[in-house]
Amino acid sequence: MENERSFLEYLQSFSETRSPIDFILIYDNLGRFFDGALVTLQLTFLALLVGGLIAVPLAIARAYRKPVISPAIRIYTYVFCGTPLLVQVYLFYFGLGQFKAVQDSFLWDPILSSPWWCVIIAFTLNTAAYTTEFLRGAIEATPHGEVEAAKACGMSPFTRMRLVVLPNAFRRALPAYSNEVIFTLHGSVIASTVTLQDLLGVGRWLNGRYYLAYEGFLTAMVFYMAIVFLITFAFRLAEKRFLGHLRPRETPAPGAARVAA
Amino acid sequence: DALRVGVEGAYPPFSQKEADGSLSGFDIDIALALCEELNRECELVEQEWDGMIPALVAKKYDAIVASMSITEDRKKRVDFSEKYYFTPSRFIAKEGASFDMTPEGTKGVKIGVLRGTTLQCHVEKTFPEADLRLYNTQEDVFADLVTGRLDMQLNNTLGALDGFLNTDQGKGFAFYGPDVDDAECLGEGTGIAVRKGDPLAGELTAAIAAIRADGTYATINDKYFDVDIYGK
Amino acid sequence: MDVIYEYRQILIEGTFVTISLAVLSLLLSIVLGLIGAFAQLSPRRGLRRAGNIYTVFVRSVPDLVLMMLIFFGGQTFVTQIGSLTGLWGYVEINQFVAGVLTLGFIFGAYMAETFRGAIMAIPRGQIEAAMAVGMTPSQIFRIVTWPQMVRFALPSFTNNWLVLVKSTALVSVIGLHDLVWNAFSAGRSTHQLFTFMVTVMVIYLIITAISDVLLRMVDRKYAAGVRKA
Amino acid sequence: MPATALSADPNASLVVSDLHKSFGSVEVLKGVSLKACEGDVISLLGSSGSGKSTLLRCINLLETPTSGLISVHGEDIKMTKDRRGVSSPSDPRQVERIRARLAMVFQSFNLWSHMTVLENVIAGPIHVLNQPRAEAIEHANEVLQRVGMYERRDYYPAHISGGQQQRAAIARALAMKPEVMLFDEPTSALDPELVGEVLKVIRSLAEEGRTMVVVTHEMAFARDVSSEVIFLHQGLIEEQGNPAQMFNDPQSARFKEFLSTTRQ
Amino acid sequence: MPATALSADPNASLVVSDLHKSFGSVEVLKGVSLKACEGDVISLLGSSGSGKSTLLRCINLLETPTSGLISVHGEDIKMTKDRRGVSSPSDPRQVERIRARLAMVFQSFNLWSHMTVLENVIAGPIHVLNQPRAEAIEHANEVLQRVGMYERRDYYPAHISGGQQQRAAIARALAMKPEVMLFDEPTSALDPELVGEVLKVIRSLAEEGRTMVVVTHEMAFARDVSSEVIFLHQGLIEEQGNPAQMFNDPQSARFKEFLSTTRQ
Ligand SMILES: Nc1ncnc2c1ncn2[C@@H]1O[C@H](COP(=O)(O)OP(=O)(O)OP(=O)(O)O)[C@@H](O)[C@H]1O
Ligand SMILES: Nc1ncnc2c1ncn2[C@@H]1O[C@H](COP(=O)(O)OP(=O)(O)OP(=O)(O)O)[C@@H](O)[C@H]1O
Ligand SMILES: [Mg+2]
Ligand SMILES: [Mg+2]
Repeated sequence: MENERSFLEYLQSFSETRSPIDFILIYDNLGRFFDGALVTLQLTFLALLVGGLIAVPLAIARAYRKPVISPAIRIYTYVFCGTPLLVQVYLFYFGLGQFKAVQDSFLWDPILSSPWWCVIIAFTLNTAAYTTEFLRGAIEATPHGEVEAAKACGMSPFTRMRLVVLPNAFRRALPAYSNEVIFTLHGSVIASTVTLQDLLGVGRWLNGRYYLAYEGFLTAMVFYMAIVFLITFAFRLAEKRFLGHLRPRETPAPGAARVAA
Repeated sequence: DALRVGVEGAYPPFSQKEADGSLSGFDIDIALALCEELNRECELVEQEWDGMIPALVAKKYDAIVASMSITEDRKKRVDFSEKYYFTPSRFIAKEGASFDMTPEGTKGVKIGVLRGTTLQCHVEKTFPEADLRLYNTQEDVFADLVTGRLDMQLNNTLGALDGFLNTDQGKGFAFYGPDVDDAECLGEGTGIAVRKGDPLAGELTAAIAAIRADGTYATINDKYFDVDIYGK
Repeated sequence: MDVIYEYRQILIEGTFVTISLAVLSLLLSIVLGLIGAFAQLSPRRGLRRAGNIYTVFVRSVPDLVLMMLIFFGGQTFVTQIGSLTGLWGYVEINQFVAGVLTLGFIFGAYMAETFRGAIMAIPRGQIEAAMAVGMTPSQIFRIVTWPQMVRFALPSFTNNWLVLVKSTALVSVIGLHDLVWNAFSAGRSTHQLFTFMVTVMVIYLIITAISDVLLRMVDRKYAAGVRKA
Repeated sequence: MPATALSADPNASLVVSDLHKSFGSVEVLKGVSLKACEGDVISLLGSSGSGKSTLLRCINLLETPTSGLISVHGEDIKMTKDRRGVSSPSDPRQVERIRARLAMVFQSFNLWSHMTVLENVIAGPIHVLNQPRAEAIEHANEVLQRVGMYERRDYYPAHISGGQQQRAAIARALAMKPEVMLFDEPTSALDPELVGEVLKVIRSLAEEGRTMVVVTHEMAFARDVSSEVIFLHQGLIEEQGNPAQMFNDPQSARFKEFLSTTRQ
Repeated sequence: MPATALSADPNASLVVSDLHKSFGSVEVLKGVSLKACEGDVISLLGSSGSGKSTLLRCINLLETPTSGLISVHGEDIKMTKDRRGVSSPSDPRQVERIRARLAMVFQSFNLWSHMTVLENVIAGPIHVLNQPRAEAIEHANEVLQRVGMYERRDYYPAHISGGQQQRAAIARALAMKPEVMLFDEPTSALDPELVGEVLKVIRSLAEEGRTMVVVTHEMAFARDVSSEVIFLHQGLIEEQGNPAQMFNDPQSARFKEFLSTTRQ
């Protein structure tokens, strides 16, 4: 017993003074990192969910070139895709607070006064803009003949959209969407600049609290890597499940494998 | 050779940037006076508060004169000279506001402090249930206090007076509660940090005593404050 | 609007910092991207693995985290190595240089993916034809690989560049005085943050619009020989 | 034979009367009339660009005719003209209903690529005819068996051969229990080997008395299977009649020429 | 005929001796020797997978032979083996020099798609032979005229037909003034009409006494044009000799069989 304790003490002092990384300190604060990861995941996936829902009708309007609406949407996507997310977050968090009218409005108290809501709004609008654009591309790329076949068997426009166009587009957009998910995760770190304790926020907190140079960032980094790994894995499963029809045909005809030029 | 001193530059009136880009403030003047006392040239190095201690450890400079409180946590990373001033810290809130300053009573109360300060330590320890928000600069803390995103903020009384309460922005706000008493977190006053084992700590302690004795300290003090901030 | 005019000097300076940061990082990322792409395509297992680790690593860590790690930790790390080996004492890393290095490092990985895809899109036979007339490897790269690679890489390259330009905003969090930092501090002191943030957005949109036009010109130049659908 | 207006005949499965279609200033169909009664198999011949596909696409309103009347089983498709003289169907619901009764088999199959063969076949019955799923599947299985695609019903279109895709497309059309089937060059995208496969299926459909309009370049098929042959030339019906008679004794110079070029 | 080692003959344009090539554990060439003197036209026949392409690709070192000797105009290509027995050319400069003297015309043309026909033709002379640009263009024009591609010299490969692309590829090879030209099935990617065009060009090259090794499936061409025919089977030379004699009186059973299948 005695021995064990002194070993722990030794470990602690080693971690604090000799080791380049204070791993005991990190271990003690792991709980906070898990809380931070939860905030990060919440922000990322809520933004993706709502942004995705917004993006679908916008993408349809864009793809079918609805007059007035489509150019208006384009302006929206152009602005949000063309400017840094950080500035968008600042605009919502610090910028809107500049106006007395905003502070007095009914939106202020539950929503705009909270960093969480400001960040969610900015993230959602941002990912909705990106998703709109690549979903539009996928919708436009739906083979024309498949749409005609749907018309020919008497499907209504709504059924065509639901049964043929969108499933087709979603599947083709899946690989691009995996990038969007990862980039939204990357973008979520900006939450820490407006006081939210997301993963990076916790990393910065740890460094600030114990006057460290990199322990907090390194730990956050490991968490991010794990999350990205899980996302990539999930998408690989999804592609296997949904993109079966895009896999090349397996016809290993004997002698067909000609390697030479 | 020159003594490289790490300073901050965004903490009026202790250190601030003039319009022409030069640095001024109590900390800056003290640093210059100490260099003179030590007979060494002074080289001021600006650094964001976040990375102050890591940069010292990384030898970006040899000493920190940036209103850094002497605390046990920090002593694990660096050595300190004796204090060169001590001022208490107090909460600020809307005039007339009232809070129950107990761990349970502050549950969910939004308190803002500068990230990586002794104040962060104090709030976390004393009011663990409070909604603590960490900022990169003190100015953002004040700004969010004004918009109502924060219920209260905690910082050094002198800094709060000059940087906020005595300005237009601070109208309608006032100190709340007494001086914060927490030696464990807030420390024994403000010292000069040097790398662990650096004999410079002792030299600086001697130099502080010397400028206190020869009146240089008093001159600088009176330039910025009405009271003697050295404390007891 | 008057405020913007009043503070035009620092906005212009910030824009200059942003643009030079972006352009220098871009150059570095192109170099790293080419090295990364060729490493991944190399017949040597070790090189391939190193190239893979580089791209996978960068892709899985948010840029701001890497930046903070390199900005705050990098200095300490370099110094620790110095004192460990006794080779150097303190080495000052200029903040701007650190910004360029970090952004270049991050986008080098994305460029590597872009270039790798572009190189793989070049029919193998074209390279063999070049070998068959006796071109040296460097000639093959210059005369056959590069011009075609540029064409295949351009769409994805354009995208990387636009993302890179936007990522420069992150250096303001680290305290580099770029457009966002300058505008933010001006906005703070005038209590006109909204106005300044909108201005920043407009400036970024102008930068992206101009690069759009330039890159379209490059595209036209390299599109020679492509059958228009 | 000049285009004559046919009055809507309640016994006819499909009546087209004086159909015109222009693309911009080019008139592609210049007044085409035809009538198919139950069990008729009409072969539509004609050189490339003569308007065969356009006619078929007009019949189920994938193209909007410029003028003329189309009626399916006695129901006229209602059309309106807007101020600029552009006509369009006046009732989208009716169009959808009529399309559900006419099945089209495309030259390039146009199977829905993200659905398996079975899903392709049941989509229409479930979502257009509102059949219960179980019933739709049961019927689909029958139909698939019929075209010899039952074993492949869980494959994606990209994973089966061209002839199999074409047969799946026919199954998809059949599953709608259509009154009239329209085929647009059902074999021209296939290699010779697969052509036989697909023609066999169509032939068996003909034998069981299904009404069909088939655009084809296979003279043997037109001659042996169809009850009537229509030769289209430059947007007009140049010759029309009983296949045996037309092939043995072509009347118009154009059709003679057409036969001579295809009959190498 | 067994593989015999031929000593390097200074008069021979190309000597291959006892060439072996394995991919992994599969030995594709099992000891092939051949010799081409100036003006020889060797036709290389063999069924698919017999190693014809591999032989050609070994000759100009697009594949590295496992063992064996290749020499061009008396110059042996130097090879080394590393510790694991993998051989590789020891002098990259030499390889480049030799390749410049051997021109290869690929089955799939492999024209550089970002260059016009003319640019394709002059790239080698300028960058490898270090000819001045003006001279290279002048010579290129002659060569292009020769293959009937002069009018198309400013077109990009994507904008000309297959036969024209193949002729451009021949022009590109010719412009290098090669001592030996290697053709890998120069006509198999072309439709019958274009085959004639391209064979005409190769025939004219043969008539002017150019040394060539041609992999081909065109028996008529092999018989009429070549001075020697080599029949490759499973990585070995099964039969070899004068074309007239070989076609009229094939010796080996394999070659007889091969002839019977191709001579329908
Ligand atoms: N959407 C369109 N816009 C303009 N012109 C068209 C359009 N569709 C068809 N055409 C023209 O109408 C004419 C008839 O076309 P159609 O496809 O009906 O010919 P077809 O008889 O089916 O020929 P094929 O045997 O080659 O399929 C052609 O000249 C064609 O160019
Ligand atoms: N890079 C390679 N890796 C593995 N095997 C190969 C490679 N290249 C060729 N082969 C094998 O070597 C054998 C000979 O190939 P080669 O291309 O030389 O045949 P060929 O005589 O040119 O046939 P064809 O008339 O079909 O072009 C084949 O079995 C082929 O699969
Ligand atoms: Mg047609
Ligand atoms: Mg071959």
